[in-house]
Amino acid sequence: MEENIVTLRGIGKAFNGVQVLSQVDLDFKKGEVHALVGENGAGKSTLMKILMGIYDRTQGEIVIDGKEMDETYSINTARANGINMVPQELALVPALSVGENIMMGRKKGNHGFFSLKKTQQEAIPYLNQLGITVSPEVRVDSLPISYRQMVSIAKTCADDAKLIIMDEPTSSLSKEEVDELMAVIRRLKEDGKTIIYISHLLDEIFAISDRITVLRDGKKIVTKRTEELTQRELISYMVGEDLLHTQEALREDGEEGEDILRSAGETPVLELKDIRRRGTDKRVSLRLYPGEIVGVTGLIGAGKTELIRSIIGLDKMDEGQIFVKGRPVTIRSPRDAYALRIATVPEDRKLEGLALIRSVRENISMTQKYRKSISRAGFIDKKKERENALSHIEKLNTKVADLEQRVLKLSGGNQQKIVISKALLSGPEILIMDEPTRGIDVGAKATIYQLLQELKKEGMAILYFSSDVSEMSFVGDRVLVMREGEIVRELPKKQATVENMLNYMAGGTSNE
Amino acid sequence: GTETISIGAIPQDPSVEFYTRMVEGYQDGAKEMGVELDVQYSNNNVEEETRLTEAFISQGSSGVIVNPIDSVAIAGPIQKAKNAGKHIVLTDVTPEDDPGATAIVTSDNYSGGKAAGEMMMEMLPNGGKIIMTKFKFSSIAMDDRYNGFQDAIAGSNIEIVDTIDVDGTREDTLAKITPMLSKYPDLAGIFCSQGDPAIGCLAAVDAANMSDQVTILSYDVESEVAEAIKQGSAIKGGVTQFPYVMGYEAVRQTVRAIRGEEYEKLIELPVLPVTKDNVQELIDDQAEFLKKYGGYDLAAGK
Amino acid sequence: MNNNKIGGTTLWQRLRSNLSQYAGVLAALVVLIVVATIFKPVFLSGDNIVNMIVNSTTIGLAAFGMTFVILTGGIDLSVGALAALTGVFAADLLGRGVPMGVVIPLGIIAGALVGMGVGAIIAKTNIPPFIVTLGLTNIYSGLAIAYNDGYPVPIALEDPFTVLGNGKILGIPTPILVLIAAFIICYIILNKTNVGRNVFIIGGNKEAARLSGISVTKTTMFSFAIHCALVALAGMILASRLYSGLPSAGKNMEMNAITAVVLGGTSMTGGDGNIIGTVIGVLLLQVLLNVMTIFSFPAFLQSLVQGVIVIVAVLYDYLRKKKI
Amino acid sequence: MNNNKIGGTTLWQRLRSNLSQYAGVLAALVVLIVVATIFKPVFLSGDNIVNMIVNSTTIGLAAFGMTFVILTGGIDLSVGALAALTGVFAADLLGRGVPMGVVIPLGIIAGALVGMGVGAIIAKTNIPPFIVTLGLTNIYSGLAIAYNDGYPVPIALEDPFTVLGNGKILGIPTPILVLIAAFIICYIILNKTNVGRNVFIIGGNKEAARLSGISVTKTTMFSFAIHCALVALAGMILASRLYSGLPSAGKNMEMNAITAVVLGGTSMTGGDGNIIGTVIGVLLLQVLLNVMTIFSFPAFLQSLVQGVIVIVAVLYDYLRKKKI
Ligand SMILES: Nc1ncnc2c1ncn2[C@@H]1O[C@H](COP(=O)(O)OP(=O)(O)OP(=O)(O)O)[C@@H](O)[C@H]1O
Ligand SMILES: Nc1ncnc2c1ncn2[C@@H]1O[C@H](COP(=O)(O)OP(=O)(O)OP(=O)(O)O)[C@@H](O)[C@H]1O
Ligand SMILES: [Mg+2]
Ligand SMILES: [Mg+2]
Repeated sequence: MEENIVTLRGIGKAFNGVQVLSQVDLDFKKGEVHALVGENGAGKSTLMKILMGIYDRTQGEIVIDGKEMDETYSINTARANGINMVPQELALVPALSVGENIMMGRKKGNHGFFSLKKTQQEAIPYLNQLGITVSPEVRVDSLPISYRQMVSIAKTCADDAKLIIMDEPTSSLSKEEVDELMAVIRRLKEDGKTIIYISHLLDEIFAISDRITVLRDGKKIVTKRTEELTQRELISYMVGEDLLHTQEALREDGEEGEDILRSAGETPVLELKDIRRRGTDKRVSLRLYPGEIVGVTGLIGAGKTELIRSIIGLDKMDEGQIFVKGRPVTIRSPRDAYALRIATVPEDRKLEGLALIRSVRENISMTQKYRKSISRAGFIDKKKERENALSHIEKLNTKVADLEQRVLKLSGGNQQKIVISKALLSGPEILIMDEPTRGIDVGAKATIYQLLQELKKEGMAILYFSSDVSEMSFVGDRVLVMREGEIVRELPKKQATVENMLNYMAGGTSNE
Repeated sequence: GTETISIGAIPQDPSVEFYTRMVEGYQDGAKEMGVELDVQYSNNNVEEETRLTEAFISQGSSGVIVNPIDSVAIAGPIQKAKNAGKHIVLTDVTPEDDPGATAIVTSDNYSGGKAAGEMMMEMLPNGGKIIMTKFKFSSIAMDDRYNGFQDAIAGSNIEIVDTIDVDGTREDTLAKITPMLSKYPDLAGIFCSQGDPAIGCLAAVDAANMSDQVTILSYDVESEVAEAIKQGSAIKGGVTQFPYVMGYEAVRQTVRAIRGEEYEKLIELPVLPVTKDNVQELIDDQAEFLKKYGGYDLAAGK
Repeated sequence: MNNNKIGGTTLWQRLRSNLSQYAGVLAALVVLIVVATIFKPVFLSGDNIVNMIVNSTTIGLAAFGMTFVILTGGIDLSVGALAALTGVFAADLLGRGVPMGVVIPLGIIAGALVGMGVGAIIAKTNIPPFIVTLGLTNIYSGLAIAYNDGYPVPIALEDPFTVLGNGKILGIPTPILVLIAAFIICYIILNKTNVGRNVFIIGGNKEAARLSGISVTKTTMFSFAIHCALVALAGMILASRLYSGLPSAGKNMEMNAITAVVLGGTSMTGGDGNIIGTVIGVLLLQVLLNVMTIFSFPAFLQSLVQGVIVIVAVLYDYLRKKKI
Repeated sequence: MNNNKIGGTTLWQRLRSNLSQYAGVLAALVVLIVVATIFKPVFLSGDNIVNMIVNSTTIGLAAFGMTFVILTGGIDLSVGALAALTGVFAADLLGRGVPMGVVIPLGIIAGALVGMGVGAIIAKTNIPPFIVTLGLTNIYSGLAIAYNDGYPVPIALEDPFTVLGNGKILGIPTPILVLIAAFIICYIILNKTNVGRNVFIIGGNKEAARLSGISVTKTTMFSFAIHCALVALAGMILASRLYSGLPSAGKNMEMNAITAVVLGGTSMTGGDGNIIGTVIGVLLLQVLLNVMTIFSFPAFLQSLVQGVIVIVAVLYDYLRKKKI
């Protein structure tokens, strides 16, 4: 009965010469829930896209039901072999009805004709199976995000899949919805289906999975039966010994300084007082002092990025007040933020940080504030521009061929260093970083951690947002935990352990 | 009293003077005949021609005057009018095989071309190389002009070394004549089969400093060409049609036909040579010019 | 129960939401008609109404086709030139004695094949469709002019082909019948067939389409094929109405078709809209042209109004989308 | 040190990389010139060369402006109509006795203001620029026709304004001087100034630009302002060359300008390209037109060749980008 439905052998994948997966061997058994865990950028989604036929593999073999798949393996081959996926990004058609979306991928035995009514009727069982009460007739774009996710899952169920890949399916679901999903997964499992379950929430993983595979930096670290693993072990597999050592070293450094207790008289360089983003009823307050790094963590979708957007004026605030160095300020746009010497390293470097087809030099000097500072009468001082770019490239140990190279060709870590250089050149006193180490390698991470310490010594105040709790445990001088748009807990450095943070992130209230 | 007659007119292009002049003729004609006139441009869009014809008919016009964009495609509007039992009168362009327009007021394009050829021979007594511009869309009317011109110069030592397709605008002509001036440094003349291209040629010739050497003759003498002739530019002369008279006559014949009076089925207005000597008279009054040099008296009411 | 589901709808609710979807255009249409009728009662005469519909045939066909193209997220600026080319082609065949029973299907098939080629280029290369079709405009025009040295190709007045544009069948003008037939076919394809749904799906989310095993290339090719086939048909009707294949025919056709589609509520970004909207858009545009003619708007004003209408229509589309 | 690999590149390296960037177009240009010269030696005569450059002035100015617009990721299909409108406007002012020293700057400023408006609409609403400008074409044309009831507005042959298009200064034709001046200004703006840099960045990634404190709206407005100012200047030169403000002037201008920009290697998706490429593109296009005329290509073939060129240019752009 323990037959392998899918076997992956020696899978490797390179993007533009950067190896993001190498030599991954993995098998999936009929009727199991197989969890895939690993840090951001470990290669989970990439591996699954290869299995799904969305990406071509660079190396390795895919064996399905004992049949080896050839070079022409594609989405359609995968689907024909009963493999299906709930993608991380929502793959629904907004202007069509829920029913149509669910039935979209179905093989159609109706001679090319289509009946809207019938299609919508046919979708009802799949909605019922998930226990969601959505009419199959409504347009998807009239649904809240969480319902769209459920529809996305129902769609896969409708596709007669033998193996369903769920890539972070719970990232936008509420607690009750998660419970419902778990029930659905159990039912699917009883039906003999195989589920590959990707999540950053370890509680979920332990609750639902039969076996767990850990990926780190594109390599498979281990596959074990769930009951053979503890949370602690799992985290160490995920994070790696090397990094754990670095972390311990850094933590010791930090402990020498003790928890810095701010005197009541000192003015924070940045203070948020009860700010409320338009469209929510959640308020956020925080203080940031010069020369400190405040970590902000929370699960995916906890509202970290949204908080940043409200600070730098991308989202409107309905209430509350921001103070910079004690003075009330109004920030309507990132430009205002830069003027107040607040710089941001955005979450998605490709979409929000870089102009990929422009050169390294131009990207480094992208901020308007910096370029104004090296311009005279609107003319850019090219010599200065080049010199400053070079010095920052050296400072962050960025590997580039030359300044005129397009950043498109750089690896993720080097791209991230350019985004950071860009922020630093604007001359900030406050630096906001959103997931700065997501999807970059260990070396680049270490460089960034080191840089943070230097900046801190120079007196810069840093707000460090990350959902990676292992790094949070040593990066922040104190850590704020966010959940559902609110800061639910402030942890001094010593209490900012992985377990503690995970506990508060997931909704726990008590300590230890 | 009698019911007021209303007629519709469909000229081609509001941004070409030939048609705006014709519209003046329509309007004056309508005033004289005491009828209501509605003018709608087809904007060079053949489909519009048909649509507007139908619209006029269904709105109760008793007759429609069209300046056809194309001598073949005009069959559409003519059929529509005939089917509705309305009169349709054409200006300027004669249909390919006449499907039954009430009347046609046009110019004699062949003899116009011929007159231009004769003028070219007069201006270039020693002959020489010339080029001719053609409209990029072909038609019988255009061919008549080219043929008339070519027949006139046949046997002389004037040689057409190139013909250039132009889209009828000054710009396109300017762009296309300019390289020709380099290609034929000894060029003696240009015959432009339309008025706007003549201005384009003038610009090209001026820019190349060849205005003393190249004689431009224009088929059609609109106000700017007339002005250029008057000022002694490289446009030494041309042959002119009489769009104002054409428009006037068209209304007159239409109204007569509607009233059941006698009317002319075909009026072929002469195309007359214009040079520096008489251009001022043309500028002053088209109808007078036509009467004096062409023996055609608009006021007499043919 | 339907009642406690999110967004459960009764027939009445659906009708209302459908009407409200077109509220803006329908209101504009009604106002135009009322004003026109009050000041010029002739507007509402049977003749005028029939004329208006007959006159919307070519724009209508092109707009139906354009609906497919815009739904996939594309655009086609070469409509007029392709219609002219097809007209010349058809007139030429007729002149050579090929019967209309062969010419018409041949023209439609040729259009479909051209469309498949265009669709393939656009889907495979990601070149902006408007620039591909801008280039194609020149190519089609060049070919149409070359066909008969720039001369129009006449069609004999007595050729049965002229019935296509000018005749009546059972008292109803043929173009109206063609228009209705085309509408029904397009409606069925878009709403009742799998491939039609794929058009919405690739326009709405190409990634999702790929994940569901829907070929973006094939669907784009299909949309352009339908579109160009309809444009070819429009070109032939035009030729029939003009008793000739004219290389310069079809002016402004693309502009009018796009305007009608956008007025009809189809989103320029693709994936959202429908053919009923396009019918309303075509009617509105046609009524507008007719009213401007009846009221003797000067040429410049007509051009201006059309330009403003296009911009207002897309602005309206933008604001509507923003609200969603 | 300059030798430092990462630091500045040497002049030679930069030149080489620049040349290789244009390898395709330059090769095409050289082949065209060689072939033309062999068969028609007149092609390489001083006269012909000067004439070619003079003739490329209007397309050249529009193409420079279009480079800004395309770099931001936009497009403008209303170039010809705006040029015509400006020409009519200028001719009218001259006719009223306003001296050219006032008319020319006024025309340019008016163009820039219009451009700011267009840029603002496009940046604020996200309506596809090609459709906004398609609508604007009608509006500009309508206004140009309305201006003088459709009549061209003549400019006296002896008006000093005609020097702008037909005169010479120090033996060099004025349009060439204007073209060179415009090139230098555009080159400096794009490559040396802050705001020019913003043009590239918003074309490369609007979101990143916004997050870096660059105003996408202002930069788009700036680009369209420069563009429309240049188009206005082109319109006045055109009017001066044609001795009149013509409501129907400027035909095909946008098409030619876009072709030149794309031939010059500027990417249709924005963010990548430069004005030197555009100069090469303008030259190539002009040489092509000139060669076709000298070889007496019939009209249809010229139209065909232009269409093919546009498609080849964008395909080439696509393949080049794929390689990157
Ligand atoms: N299309 C792509 N082109 C280039 N690099 C890519 C591409 N997709 C992913 N990568 C890189 O591959 C690596 C693995 O990414 P992947 O998305 O598989 O990670 P993941 O484990 O799913 O992370 P997360 O938990 O954040 O979803 C990352 O470094 C990422 O930057
Ligand atoms: N495109 C979207 N439309 C609507 N809601 C969204 C969208 N993207 C995210 N959300 C919702 O907004 C909330 C907060 O998202 P936000 O991006 O701020 O989270 P985050 O803590 O930064 O998480 P992440 O780790 O994914 O960046 C979540 O509930 C999420 O589901
Ligand atoms: Mg992932
Ligand atoms: Mg985030």
